[in-house]
Amino acid sequence: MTLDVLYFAWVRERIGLPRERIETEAATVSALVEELIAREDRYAAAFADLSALRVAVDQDLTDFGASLSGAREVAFFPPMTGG
Amino acid sequence: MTLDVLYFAWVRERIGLPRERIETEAATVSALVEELIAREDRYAAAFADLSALRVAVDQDLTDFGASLSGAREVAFFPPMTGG
Amino acid sequence: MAVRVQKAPFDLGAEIAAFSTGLAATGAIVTFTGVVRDEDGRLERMEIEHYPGMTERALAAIEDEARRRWSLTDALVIHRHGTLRPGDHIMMVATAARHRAAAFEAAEFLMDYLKSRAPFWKKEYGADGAAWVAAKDEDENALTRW
Amino acid sequence: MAVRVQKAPFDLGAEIAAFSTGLAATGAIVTFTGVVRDEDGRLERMEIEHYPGMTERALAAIEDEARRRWSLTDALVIHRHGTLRPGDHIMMVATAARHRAAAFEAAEFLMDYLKSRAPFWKKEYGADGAAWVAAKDEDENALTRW
Repeated sequence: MTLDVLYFAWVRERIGLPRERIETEAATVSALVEELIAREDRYAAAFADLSALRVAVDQDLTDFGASLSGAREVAFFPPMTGG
Repeated sequence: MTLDVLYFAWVRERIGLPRERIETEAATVSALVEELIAREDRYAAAFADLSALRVAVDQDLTDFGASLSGAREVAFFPPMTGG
Repeated sequence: MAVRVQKAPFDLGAEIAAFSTGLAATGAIVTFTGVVRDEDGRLERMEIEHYPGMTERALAAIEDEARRRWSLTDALVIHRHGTLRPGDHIMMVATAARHRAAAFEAAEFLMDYLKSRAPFWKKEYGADGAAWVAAKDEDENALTRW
Repeated sequence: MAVRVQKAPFDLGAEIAAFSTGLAATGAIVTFTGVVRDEDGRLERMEIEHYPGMTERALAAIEDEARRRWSLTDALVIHRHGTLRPGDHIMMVATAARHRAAAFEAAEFLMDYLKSRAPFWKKEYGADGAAWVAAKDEDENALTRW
């Protein structure tokens, strides 16, 4: 499947781009993260501590165990600091 | 001593005036209330249920046992409904 | 820090705009505004009576207490008396602080005390005649949380 | 009921004046405004990044949840992104209800959820360099009270 993968805040800065299109067969967010970490050091650096990250699938907050079945957009970012 | 006695809201309406000057030797608010009740029915009507009334001496909220020593102004009114 | 008791209307937007300007250490501003409800059309007008002199003293004392309990960068209380009609703004409080918890708590504290400790009395006039608004037990009970 | 996410400044006084007009059943209006602190002169500017699309969804969901929990006559959320400087208004929420408890609670609820559940991130630039603002445990913990 083809996924739009988005990065925000310092995740975006470490990976060096705001979004990319990825071809993957990953069944879960965790599996996708493993694929990304295997790619390059900058991904490994961004995903070094998953407890410092949040993930949204199709713009809904979820967790790293979430299924990617039918998903079109996955976003990774640090805890939000709105308000 | 001479006291300015003020009435607000329905206390004012029952007694029929907003303020009056009273010559009294009452030592406490309660004693002053007894004097007023003895005067006329309209005072007796206004002071029939003290639990429904509040009192301020020299513009500070207090209770009916408060001393009137040195007081210049006493006000009677129902519980406040500001805001 | 200011307390105003007045018969004239106040301009809510202008008051808040002025209050929110030039507060260097402020991160949070909370305002509360009391509005005359129309009570499904039953209310024609409200007359608010107060105790000149004591009102200003009581409001200033309540504001002083709020400043003592929370670290506020500013506070404002405005309360009207006289004739008010449905939709009119009766009063407002505004609080400014570094963080939101203090601004919210101080505003709620000011409102709770103002409701039961500032010498205002409301009389409502409408289709059902005229009646003094009774104090609510819940308003008196609200003070116990502070 | 409205949610707005925008780069442009908003006019706080005008927003509150408009929000507070023509609300027949409303007795209480609460507003919260977030302001950029100058941090004793150390902060030059702040850049707020957000997630277009998800931001609007998240704010609308938070507002829907507030309306489900409290009987509100109206609610408004405005949040800016882009460059902000000390003294600038970052965001505001406004709530209108019959009584003050609901208006206060709903405004605090909106703020607590907005802080930790709406996809905004702040980066501060100043004398000490640039740094992403870290989420506070106390903001996450604030959600447990609802």
